Amino acid sequence: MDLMEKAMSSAEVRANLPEAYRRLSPDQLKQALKKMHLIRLFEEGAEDSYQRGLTYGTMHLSIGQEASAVGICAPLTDADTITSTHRGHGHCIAKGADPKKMFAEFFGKETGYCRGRGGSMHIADVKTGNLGANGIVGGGLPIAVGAALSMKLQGKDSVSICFFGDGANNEGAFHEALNMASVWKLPVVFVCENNQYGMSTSTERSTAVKNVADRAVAYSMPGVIVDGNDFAAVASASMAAVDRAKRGEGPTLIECKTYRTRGHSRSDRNRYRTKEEIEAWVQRDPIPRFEQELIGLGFLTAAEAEEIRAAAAAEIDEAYEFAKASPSPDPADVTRFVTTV
Amino acid sequence: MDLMEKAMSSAEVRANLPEAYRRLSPDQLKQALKKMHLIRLFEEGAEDSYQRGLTYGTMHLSIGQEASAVGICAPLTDADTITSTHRGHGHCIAKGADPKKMFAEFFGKETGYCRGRGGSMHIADVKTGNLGANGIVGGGLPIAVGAALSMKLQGKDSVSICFFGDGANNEGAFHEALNMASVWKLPVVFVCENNQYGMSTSTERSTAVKNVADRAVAYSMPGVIVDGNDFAAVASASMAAVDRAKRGEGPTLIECKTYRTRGHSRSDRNRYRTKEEIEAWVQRDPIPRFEQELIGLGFLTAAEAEEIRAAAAAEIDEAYEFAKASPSPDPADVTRFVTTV
Amino acid sequence: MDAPVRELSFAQAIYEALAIAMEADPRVFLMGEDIGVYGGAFQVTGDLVHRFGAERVRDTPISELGGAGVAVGAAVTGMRPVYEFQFSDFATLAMEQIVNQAAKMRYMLGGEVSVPLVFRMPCGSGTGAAAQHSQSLEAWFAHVPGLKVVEPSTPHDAKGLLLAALEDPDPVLVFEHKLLYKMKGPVPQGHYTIPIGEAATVRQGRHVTVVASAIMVHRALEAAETLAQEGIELEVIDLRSLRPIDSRTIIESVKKTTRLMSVYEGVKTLGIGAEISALIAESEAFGYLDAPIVRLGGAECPIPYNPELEKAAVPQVPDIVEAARALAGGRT
Amino acid sequence: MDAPVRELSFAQAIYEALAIAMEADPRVFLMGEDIGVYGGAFQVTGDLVHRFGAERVRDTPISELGGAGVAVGAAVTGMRPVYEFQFSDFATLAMEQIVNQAAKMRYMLGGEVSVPLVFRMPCGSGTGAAAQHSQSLEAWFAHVPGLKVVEPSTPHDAKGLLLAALEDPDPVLVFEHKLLYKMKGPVPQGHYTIPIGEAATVRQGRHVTVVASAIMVHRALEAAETLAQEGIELEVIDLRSLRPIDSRTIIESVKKTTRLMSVYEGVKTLGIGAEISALIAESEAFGYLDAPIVRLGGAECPIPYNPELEKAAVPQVPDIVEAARALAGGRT
Ligand SMILES: Cc1ncc(C[n+]2csc(CCOP(=O)(O)OP(=O)(O)O)c2C)c(N)n1
Ligand SMILES: Cc1ncc(C[n+]2csc(CCOP(=O)(O)OP(=O)(O)O)c2C)c(N)n1
Ligand SMILES: [Mg+2]
Ligand SMILES: [Mg+2]
Repeated sequence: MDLMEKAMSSAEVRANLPEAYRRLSPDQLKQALKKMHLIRLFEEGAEDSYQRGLTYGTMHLSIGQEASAVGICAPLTDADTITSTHRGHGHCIAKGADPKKMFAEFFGKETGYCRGRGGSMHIADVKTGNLGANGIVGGGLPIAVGAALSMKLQGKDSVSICFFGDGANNEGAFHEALNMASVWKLPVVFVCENNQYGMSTSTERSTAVKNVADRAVAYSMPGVIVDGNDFAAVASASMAAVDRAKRGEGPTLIECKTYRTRGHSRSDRNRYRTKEEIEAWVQRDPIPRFEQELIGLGFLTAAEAEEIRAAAAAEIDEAYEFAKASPSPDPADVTRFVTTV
Repeated sequence: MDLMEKAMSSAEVRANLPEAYRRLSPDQLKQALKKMHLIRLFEEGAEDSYQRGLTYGTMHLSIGQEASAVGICAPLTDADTITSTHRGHGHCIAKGADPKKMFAEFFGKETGYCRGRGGSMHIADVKTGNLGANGIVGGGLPIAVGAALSMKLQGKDSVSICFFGDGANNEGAFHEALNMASVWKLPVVFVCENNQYGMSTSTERSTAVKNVADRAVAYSMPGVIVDGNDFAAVASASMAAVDRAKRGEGPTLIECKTYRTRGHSRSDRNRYRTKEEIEAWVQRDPIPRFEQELIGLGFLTAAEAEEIRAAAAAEIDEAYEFAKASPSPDPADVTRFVTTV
Repeated sequence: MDAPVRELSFAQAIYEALAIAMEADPRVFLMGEDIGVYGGAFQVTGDLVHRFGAERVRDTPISELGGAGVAVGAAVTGMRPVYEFQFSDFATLAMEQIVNQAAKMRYMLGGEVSVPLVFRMPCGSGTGAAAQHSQSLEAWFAHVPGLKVVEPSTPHDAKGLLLAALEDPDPVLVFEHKLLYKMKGPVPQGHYTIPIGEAATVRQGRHVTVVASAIMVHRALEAAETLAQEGIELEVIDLRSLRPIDSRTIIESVKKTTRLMSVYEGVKTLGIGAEISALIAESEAFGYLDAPIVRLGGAECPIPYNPELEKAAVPQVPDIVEAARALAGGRT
Repeated sequence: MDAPVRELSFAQAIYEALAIAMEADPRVFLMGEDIGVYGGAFQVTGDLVHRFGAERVRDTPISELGGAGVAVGAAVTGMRPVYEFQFSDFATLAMEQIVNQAAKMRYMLGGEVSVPLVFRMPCGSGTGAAAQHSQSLEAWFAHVPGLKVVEPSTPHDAKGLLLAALEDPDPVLVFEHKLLYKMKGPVPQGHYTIPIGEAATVRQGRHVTVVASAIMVHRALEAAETLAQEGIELEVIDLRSLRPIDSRTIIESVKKTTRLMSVYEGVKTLGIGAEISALIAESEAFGYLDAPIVRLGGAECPIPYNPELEKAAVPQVPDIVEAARALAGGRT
């Protein structure tokens, strides 16, 4: 095959690739892969720190869901906002947060994103447009609509992204938020990370439709289902929805089908699902899958992949050490930051 | 046309009639007509009493919506329950309430359904299965689901009917209630009386779908649209939904398209709609329409129609006088009935 | 304040505050049910939709939880929303967003955001609207750190407190007693504010300190007139802010009068008067007290429909006269 | 009570009460998020789903407003539902149904119905769950006529109060402090109840009356031990019921000790201690008081995540010791 042929066929391949591969530069794709590693390693570190008694309270790990967080955030800038959930570490890193300040927050330190007041369930990074994790299931839904209304009223060319879980889709807040967003044609993208369970309750036992996206018709908006473990599929769906929002055509509901391979939280005994089910999903791990795909498509060499992983690991180690060495807040300051004045 | 022919053609006509006309006896149809008159006259009396200073507070008239209330309740017995709305006089009479005790409640008298504590917005008649009007838009939705769950747990062969308005369909309670009812396949019928406005806000400006019934798919239940000013159409839809519920197949969402020809409440200046629109709907008054249809189908003579109307008027007059003459509660009893023990 | 003063109704005073803020600050916008062409359930927003357009005077679907949450989202992203609850009773649907999100967001985020929004809360009984449209739930919100709560009693204060709320960086709830909407009073033209957290002594007196807010201020003043004829001088304090409470003004008054009584419409148990009693009982004023601290609060029942019952459920002028007279205990 | 007494945890005591009621009364059934196979977020319902089936131990979707409303509808039509809020913080989503419907329905209907339901409300801080999972909002509910509110401090009382709630014809909220779930204590076998509305004097003392509930009872008792060594004798009253409050027991105690202090985890302002202060300050016990009434309540902030801050936000044993010592004022 001569050079001419090679160029042609690769152009052909490209043309058939998901939009994300056509719109993101190789560098951006590598960054995305790195973020997925950072999320995974951050959460493994979080688990580990818990075992070592460095932190207490609860935590919700998104291990297995990294492609959804990073894919959705791929087309965003700091001017775009996200609202996140109790399972928010991934969204936070995907949106551009610094693992140092995340670990510090996780450890309740003064150097953390919330100065140790918020913890895992409230990490936010306002500068990168992350309005925060949320301890209330569905709590972020109307807030995201408010951010979108704000953008519209201010004439900004930005979008508001709202992450929520399958369990949250049965909250009244979901209904009210999607209805208002549609009636007002606001630039918001609703992203349901359907990991099949709300705590122990399967969508089948909690939700009267098969797919959460099936509910989009009730709000006259597109409902899109994607493989949430496939970075390119997620990123492409996000691009389409963000474009639509920016064109002023209103909201989209994206459902990412995925799975959390860890328990709901620390206290979960996994009584509601089988080992086989978990194992089957571990096999569909989005990170090696994305890595292999990038190598296969020639965006990445195996050596580069190894470098990216190592860089992520180093960053997480450093973040962990930074957080450990950071000072705690002064208990005398307990009533600081309640009000502004 | 000889007798033979006449019988045949009338059998044919019958076979093509809406189910309600085939299932309800002439007597039941006359009762239904009378109830529609009672509702209309009750509410005209209520308006009048307000002008005469016999009552205060607010009131919400359902004038123009009588076919929906009476049609839905046509297949029900006292063992079936309803939850109603702020616009509940019609449902109350349709379910079998005594206008005497209704007027007494309306006037705040000790002889009223709620001993004068509730007023227009809280009239209930537990004996006939009416769990009450509700001052909170959407407040009755989950309560109706609870009644249906109760029936199921008790192994009763009854249904729970839930009236609500188009405005209520944007409350979170709507979403949560319909979802639970469907997941648990409960014997409940959701009846949206779509009178086109929630106070001043048209469904177009408040609701992201064209028809409220379009939302039924989000709960995997049938969504049925009927002409809410057509008694037989409403009653037939109710029969089908009640049958389905009793067969254990779960809930139905019925949308009755109708109109309130009076303002939302006393303070309404009708700034949000035109005189022409109101006038057009006054022309579609469900009461003469039903009366004419009954006469046309031979269920009723013109003379009988007049008798029914007169009987209803006499009953309302008597109720009004009863209420006027009834005693008020003793203010010393203000904290009675707060708790049972 | 040298601006011309006119007589305006309480509702007009609120309208004026909203209009001034919207003129001055493009970030201010209004949301709520039927606040547009309908003009608001109590005709407070009136023609604002015609002056500022439907984008800034935004009719919402009947979705109180969502509406409150939209306000939170808009507030943390550069706007200054005002959300009108049609009746404050319906805030029961939005407690999640008000209390878990709006009130706590700044704290949970370690001070990285402010949440500048206003919730307008028509409250109180007296209109025959019964149990679900007549509540006085101020005490709930005054219990929540991160919120500020004001409750004006006059058109003058309604405008000044609302303008203060509209400029405050934190979430402020403005309780508006429905029976006051039509009450008239002098209101200066133009911009002025009443500081959040400052009570006003609206009548000086020697014998009994009466602490009240909203409609109860007027009833207390009427009672004071009556008792003055008997030589009993009430000192009436209008709280104006329920969170933070101006304890200093109450303490100083009690040191002078040695007798304290609170009058409030909310249910007596754990209503705002509980806090008044408690903060004086723990303060330096305790030693000055010559008599038990009296609370005249709402009856322990929902608000009934029948007008006589309804009156019996909340303090009326004769109740205040009687309680204050008993408290004064013959001292004149 | 002659039934055999075992050591059970607070969670096991609740479990036992539920099981006894479900055995005895087919109308009793449970609803809530993850109360079935998961056994409840705090493992309180445990294996009840296996004993009574998924119809009577019903996992709900994550729909707190709807869930509470379903309970109301079931209660007025012949059942006795128990709805578990996974955390009482989430009741903010259901205030409409709890307060406008459950609490008022009997009154609004002129006594024609009763609403026999139980809401289980895991509450309190100390688990590192931060601002939206650690609140103590009891005072809100204690402000609402039509509701009953209990808050046990021991496994024994948890079982007895819950059984009383399960047999009560009215809506009862049972606040369960999360830090107590694993605490063990003696619990009689079989059926017994603790009357709603009765406090318990859990330690006799001469110098200061300390009123507390839930976890604060234990902290107060610990403080009492410490102070006893200094000759200061605290009388500790466990409120057990927050609505209705047993004012008689507190009044009698204060008449004896002449000094009063309340200790509570909810935010100080308008927390339950405000009511304690207010009702003593207005009572016949007022004249017996030798010192201001002290409130030791939660700090005026949301509950922070960091464990040291979290401790600083609610009264701890040393705080009680210090405040009680100061209040005793050298009297021994
Ligand atoms: C309003 C509310 N209800 C219940 C909870 C307790 N809770 C926390 S996460 C969770 C499950 C949420 O499921 P889903 O939305 O699918 O998100 P996932 O945990 O699967 O990511 C529950 C019930 C909560 N935090 N907030
Ligand atoms: C939760 C709640 N929000 C707002 C209101 C005020 N309100 C009473 S009726 C009404 C309109 C209801 O519209 P719809 O459901 O269509 O019923 P309709 O009045 O048309 O019969 C509104 C906004 C209320 N009572 N309850
Ligand atoms: Mg999930
Ligand atoms: Mg309507």
